Amino acid sequence: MQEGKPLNSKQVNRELLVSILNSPKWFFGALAVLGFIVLVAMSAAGFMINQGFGVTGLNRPVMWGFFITNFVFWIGISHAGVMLSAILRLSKAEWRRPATRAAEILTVFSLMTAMTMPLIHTGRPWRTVYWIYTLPFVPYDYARGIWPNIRTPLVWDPSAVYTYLTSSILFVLIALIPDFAVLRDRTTGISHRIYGMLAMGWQGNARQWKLQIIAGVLLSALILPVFVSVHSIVSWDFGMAVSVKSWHSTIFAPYFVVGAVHSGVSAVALVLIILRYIYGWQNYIRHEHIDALARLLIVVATGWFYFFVMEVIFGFYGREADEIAVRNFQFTVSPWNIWMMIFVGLTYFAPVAIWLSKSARRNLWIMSLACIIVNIGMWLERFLIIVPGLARKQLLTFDWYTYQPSPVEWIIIVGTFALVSMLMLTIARVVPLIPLYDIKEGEILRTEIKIGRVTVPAVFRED
Amino acid sequence: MWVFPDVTVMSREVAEKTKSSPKPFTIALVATGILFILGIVGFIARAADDGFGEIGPWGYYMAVFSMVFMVTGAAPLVSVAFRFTKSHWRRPLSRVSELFAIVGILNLLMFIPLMFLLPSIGNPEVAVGGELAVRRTIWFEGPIGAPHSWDLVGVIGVVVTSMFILWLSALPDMAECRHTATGFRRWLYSKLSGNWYGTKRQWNAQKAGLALLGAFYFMTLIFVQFLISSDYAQSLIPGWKDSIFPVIYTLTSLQMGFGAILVTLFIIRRWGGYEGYIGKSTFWSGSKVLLGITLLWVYHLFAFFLTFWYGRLEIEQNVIKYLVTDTYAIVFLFNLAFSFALPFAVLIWNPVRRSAWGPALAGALVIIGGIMFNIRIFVGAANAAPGSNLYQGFMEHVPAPVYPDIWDVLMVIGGIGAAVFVFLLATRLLPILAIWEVKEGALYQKWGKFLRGEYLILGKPE
Amino acid sequence: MAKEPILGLFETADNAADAGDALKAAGVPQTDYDFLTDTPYPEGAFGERHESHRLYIFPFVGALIGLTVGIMLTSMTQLAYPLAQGGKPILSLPPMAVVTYESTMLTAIVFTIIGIIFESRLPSFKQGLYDTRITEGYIGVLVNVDEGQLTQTQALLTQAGAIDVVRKEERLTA
Amino acid sequence: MVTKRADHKWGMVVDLDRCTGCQACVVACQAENNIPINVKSFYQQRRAYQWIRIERYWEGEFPNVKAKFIPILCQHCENAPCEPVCPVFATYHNDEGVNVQIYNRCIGTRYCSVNCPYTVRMFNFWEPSWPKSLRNQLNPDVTIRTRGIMEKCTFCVQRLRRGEVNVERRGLEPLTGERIPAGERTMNYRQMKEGNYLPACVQSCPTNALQFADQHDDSGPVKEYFEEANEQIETRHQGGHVDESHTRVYRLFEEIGTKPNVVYLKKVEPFPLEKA
Repeated sequence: MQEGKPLNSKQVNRELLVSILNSPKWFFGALAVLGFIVLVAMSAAGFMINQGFGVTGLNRPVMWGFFITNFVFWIGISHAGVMLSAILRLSKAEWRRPATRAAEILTVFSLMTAMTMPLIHTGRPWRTVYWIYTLPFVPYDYARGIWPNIRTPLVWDPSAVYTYLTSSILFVLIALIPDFAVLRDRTTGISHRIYGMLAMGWQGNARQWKLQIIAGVLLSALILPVFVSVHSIVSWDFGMAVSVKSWHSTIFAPYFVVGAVHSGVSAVALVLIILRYIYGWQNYIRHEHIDALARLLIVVATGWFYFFVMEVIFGFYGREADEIAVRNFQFTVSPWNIWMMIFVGLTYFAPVAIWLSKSARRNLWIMSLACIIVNIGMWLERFLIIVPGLARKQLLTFDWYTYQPSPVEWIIIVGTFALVSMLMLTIARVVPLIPLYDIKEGEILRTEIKIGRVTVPAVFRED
Repeated sequence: MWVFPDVTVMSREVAEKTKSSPKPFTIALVATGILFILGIVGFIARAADDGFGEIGPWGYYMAVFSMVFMVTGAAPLVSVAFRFTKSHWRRPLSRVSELFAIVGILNLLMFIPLMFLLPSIGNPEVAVGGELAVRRTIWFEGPIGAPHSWDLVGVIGVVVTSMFILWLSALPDMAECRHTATGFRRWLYSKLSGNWYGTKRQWNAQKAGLALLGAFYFMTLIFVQFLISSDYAQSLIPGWKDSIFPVIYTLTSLQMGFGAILVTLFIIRRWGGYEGYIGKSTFWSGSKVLLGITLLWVYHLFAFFLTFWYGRLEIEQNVIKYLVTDTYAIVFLFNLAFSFALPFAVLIWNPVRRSAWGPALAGALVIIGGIMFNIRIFVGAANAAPGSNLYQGFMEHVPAPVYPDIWDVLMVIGGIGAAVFVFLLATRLLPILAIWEVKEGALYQKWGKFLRGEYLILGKPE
Repeated sequence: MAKEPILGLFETADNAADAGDALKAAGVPQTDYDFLTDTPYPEGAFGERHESHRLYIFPFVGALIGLTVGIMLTSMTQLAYPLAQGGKPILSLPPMAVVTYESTMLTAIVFTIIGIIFESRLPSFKQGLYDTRITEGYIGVLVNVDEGQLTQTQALLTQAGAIDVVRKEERLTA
Repeated sequence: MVTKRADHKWGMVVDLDRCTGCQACVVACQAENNIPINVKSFYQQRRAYQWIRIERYWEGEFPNVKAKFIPILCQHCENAPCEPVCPVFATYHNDEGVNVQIYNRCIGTRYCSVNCPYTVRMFNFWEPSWPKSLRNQLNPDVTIRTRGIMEKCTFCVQRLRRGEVNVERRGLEPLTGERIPAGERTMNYRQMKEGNYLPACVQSCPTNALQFADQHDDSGPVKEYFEEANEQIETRHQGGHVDESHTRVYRLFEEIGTKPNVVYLKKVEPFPLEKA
């Protein structure tokens, strides 16, 4: 299972802290470009809020468009983190080691980005304070006794997203303490102080390590249910809408969760490949890791496909005219039918065909291509669920219409992608995206078993 | 600290145990045999009372068929799945799980009457507005012979595939035992194990075959469970459109299969004298999986309930009233308690999970819960819309519950007894421990010193 | 008399483990020496003392608190604001279940984090002896001994293979 | 908190047999409720504000083709899908059977509109504006909505309140303006009989295709229609069968179970199209 030559701590520190201790030349240039895109997107959003929603492509039947699609997409990406770090931690998979932290941090940032979407998509964002303060603990406005309406999925959403965001941030910080200690010992001046603060005087004695390890497992077990609930609740935004026939389907919760894992894990694989490329971490993010991710993705994708087929079959099963109308719109009306074909091809058939061949799994270029098309496909999936359902709501054919996104919406969507990349790049400058101690642990635990003439790679396990 | 068995002793012992039939075993065999006969009696009586015209009276029979189908279908999947992930802890349980495939034959026999019971898609008698009344099925207008014959084909496919998996994985063991065995077993083993000499080539072929068959079996099973759950449950309640139901059905089936395996493991470990060969780690990891499935089960159930509760459509209200809150409320409560609440309360504790009895107890609970699930769904489905009501748009009013009469009781206990009976016979037929897999495991696991502590060394072949 | 910390730095884990044995042989109680590493070695790798903790209580307490708070919040806000909506009951249970679940998990996780920090005795900024080489892969053996025994402890560590032994006053001067 | 009012349950009856699709109701609604002028681009973008709209459907093939009109307004459902999905309680069901919208609270998530099967909820995509000449036309009783919030038919609640005030305080018939005898000037709004309070659309309908009253008010035909509609639901619940050919009364999208407070009367076909 394990490949690559053994490494000692000095080397691990030197090579993995390269992203922090000395930043490459292109760094600030890339940051500036991304920042500019984000600025443009922000000004576009400001323009939209100032002018009103007329500047978007939304209209009366189709009241939700690109923004909600993007919201669901980024929430989906955010499911990679816990999926990988938690499930792989619990199943003690050796190849998780380099992947966990990048995944968790991607979770945090994509969640933050996702949360901006519903806010700017409201008609009066300056009033959303009345809505987004619906944390489990902070219902707004005790004084006037005006409470949030907990009957709506739009209140379940913030509570779930906040829970997920809070717990993943804390999870990341706890797992970072030992690496902060490493940085504390490597830096000087103000950054030394800050890292010292964050490391909280970590010494690395037996007790601290023991609890660190337990924390990893325990927190994973606790966050997993949250991670499932978050995307289920996002899906219930649609599932609860009884008037939109194609949304009101019981399978939506697991269907969305599996789809989220599908897109999220591919996104993590992509991030890992990019990190390996820009920081030269060939010794840490090895082909075997990407390979394992791809094999995991085959299973996830097939599960997703099962749910997709269920959803479509039972869409037709009802034989209700309004639902058939939506399905017709999706599958026969151009250009939607073309988008539909592209989406199914990109999300399932093309990538799985790629992942089935070992040589392709081991080729980073093909892998990154596969991961990108999966995410394009998943973005389309959300779009093709949301818009046709609204465009063919109910049977008052007089009101049927379609949806044409406006430039403003396009700019903002692009901006979110730039924002996430910018945040990832920035954080790579501040914390190590590959957990140092996890790698070192893997190094000391690796051993091998001799069976006859062959030596099989093996690991020490505490139980 | 669990020591790995001495392989030579193991193969001899296991062969011995397979031949011998101790007293408690014989008693169990006789008891379940009597239950089997009772079940047949109940079946005949039911047929004499109501014939095969209406599906209504056969609700409990559908339920018991589905129970057996769930267990026998899902159990082999366990060994298949964890052979894919190369987990060492599955080695002791793989043969137990595959032996359930033999019970599948009984399952097939039980399905044949059901095939005739299922109402046809279109009904010429009840014509609404001059045109043929058609009920909702996943077959729509349906290919020739749908749904009956296609369901039968599916069930046959599942049983046959699982039998092949069993044969392929038992091949080396039969080859090993064919010399020591005597009489019928000797004949059987030498016939089945053919020319297996354990050459490298044969081993590779066997491994590849198991992998391929496993993947195929996985898809077949999921698909057939989708067919059964929609044809025999969902489409019998007019207007019940619930896309998550096949998933819930599959999860319940996985739960039951896993539970049955854990219970069997516990029994053979405790009283069958296999203690030396079945480590605690099997139970520990198995319990984690069971806990995961249990949580998934309740999650899917809640997704179904919440969507219908929020939807407020009339049919949705009726379905909830019928299956959850009013008509079969008691059965539903038992189902929830035994499929989720109690096993969860048992499995959440780490020491319990590390024990052998904890997972087994949870497994038993889960099986009871699954029985409740089947009664709730299938008895409900069979009696939801009698006669021509089946071809209405949707179930417009909530029917009353149907309580079992004596024949139903006989059929239920008889069906379960029969399954156990067949399984007991199967254990005499083949070694219940996968000798070659445990041997292989002993190659890749050993205890080793690291500095001052001693730890388990796990090797992953690749 | 007061205990003095002394820190021996070892290049290999074996030497550190030897030092541990030597200390045990010299009769130093196990509570008085500890192994500082940059890597989570498996428990008992150095034959060090078994650390007991009560971490598992925290999530349960947190979950209970979150559960009660969630139920109270959701039910009371609904009852305090009895507006009929879409024919739903004023006290709708399924939505309550969702929000309550989230609050339960949130508190459980927050309490777990608190528990981890508390149980691993952090933050401890006034740390004893420490050496930055530990995060370079060296293994530190931190011993608390009476001032009288400092020297022979130092000797013991060095002959166990310590490449360097740090003592407080040196650290102060340095 | 909602103050308990008299147990009114307002309802509207739309007689499709009388509707000529003249759009008078639309214009009246526009004028009464301060709805911005629908310019051409609004229609092209499908963003026209029409609290009540006339939907036109063609029946049959050319040459023998018929235009059918159906006025669609907020159905004020008892089980309104739009209500429970609002995170800020901006819409709820008041105890007079009216589905009310609170402009101040609305933050414009547009979930209610998404979840409305009749697509009668309007979103203010632009800041509303009127030409100078129309400044004095605006109705002082009705709020002018800002951009970014939802709005919809209110059954002209301002007229309802005005009528109540007239009845109980001044003792005047809201429409005719005659005095009500002192004995009947009670504080329980019982004077709000059919006819003495009308929404703008009903008042302006030239063919009386729209009728409006309290559903318990037996002084007019409205009550009977609602009773008939409820009977149908009851018989369905009992598992009985409703003969569609013998009744004209129906509710829009009955099967969604929204229980609208607006019932429609089917069109009677004197000269049905011959099957070509």
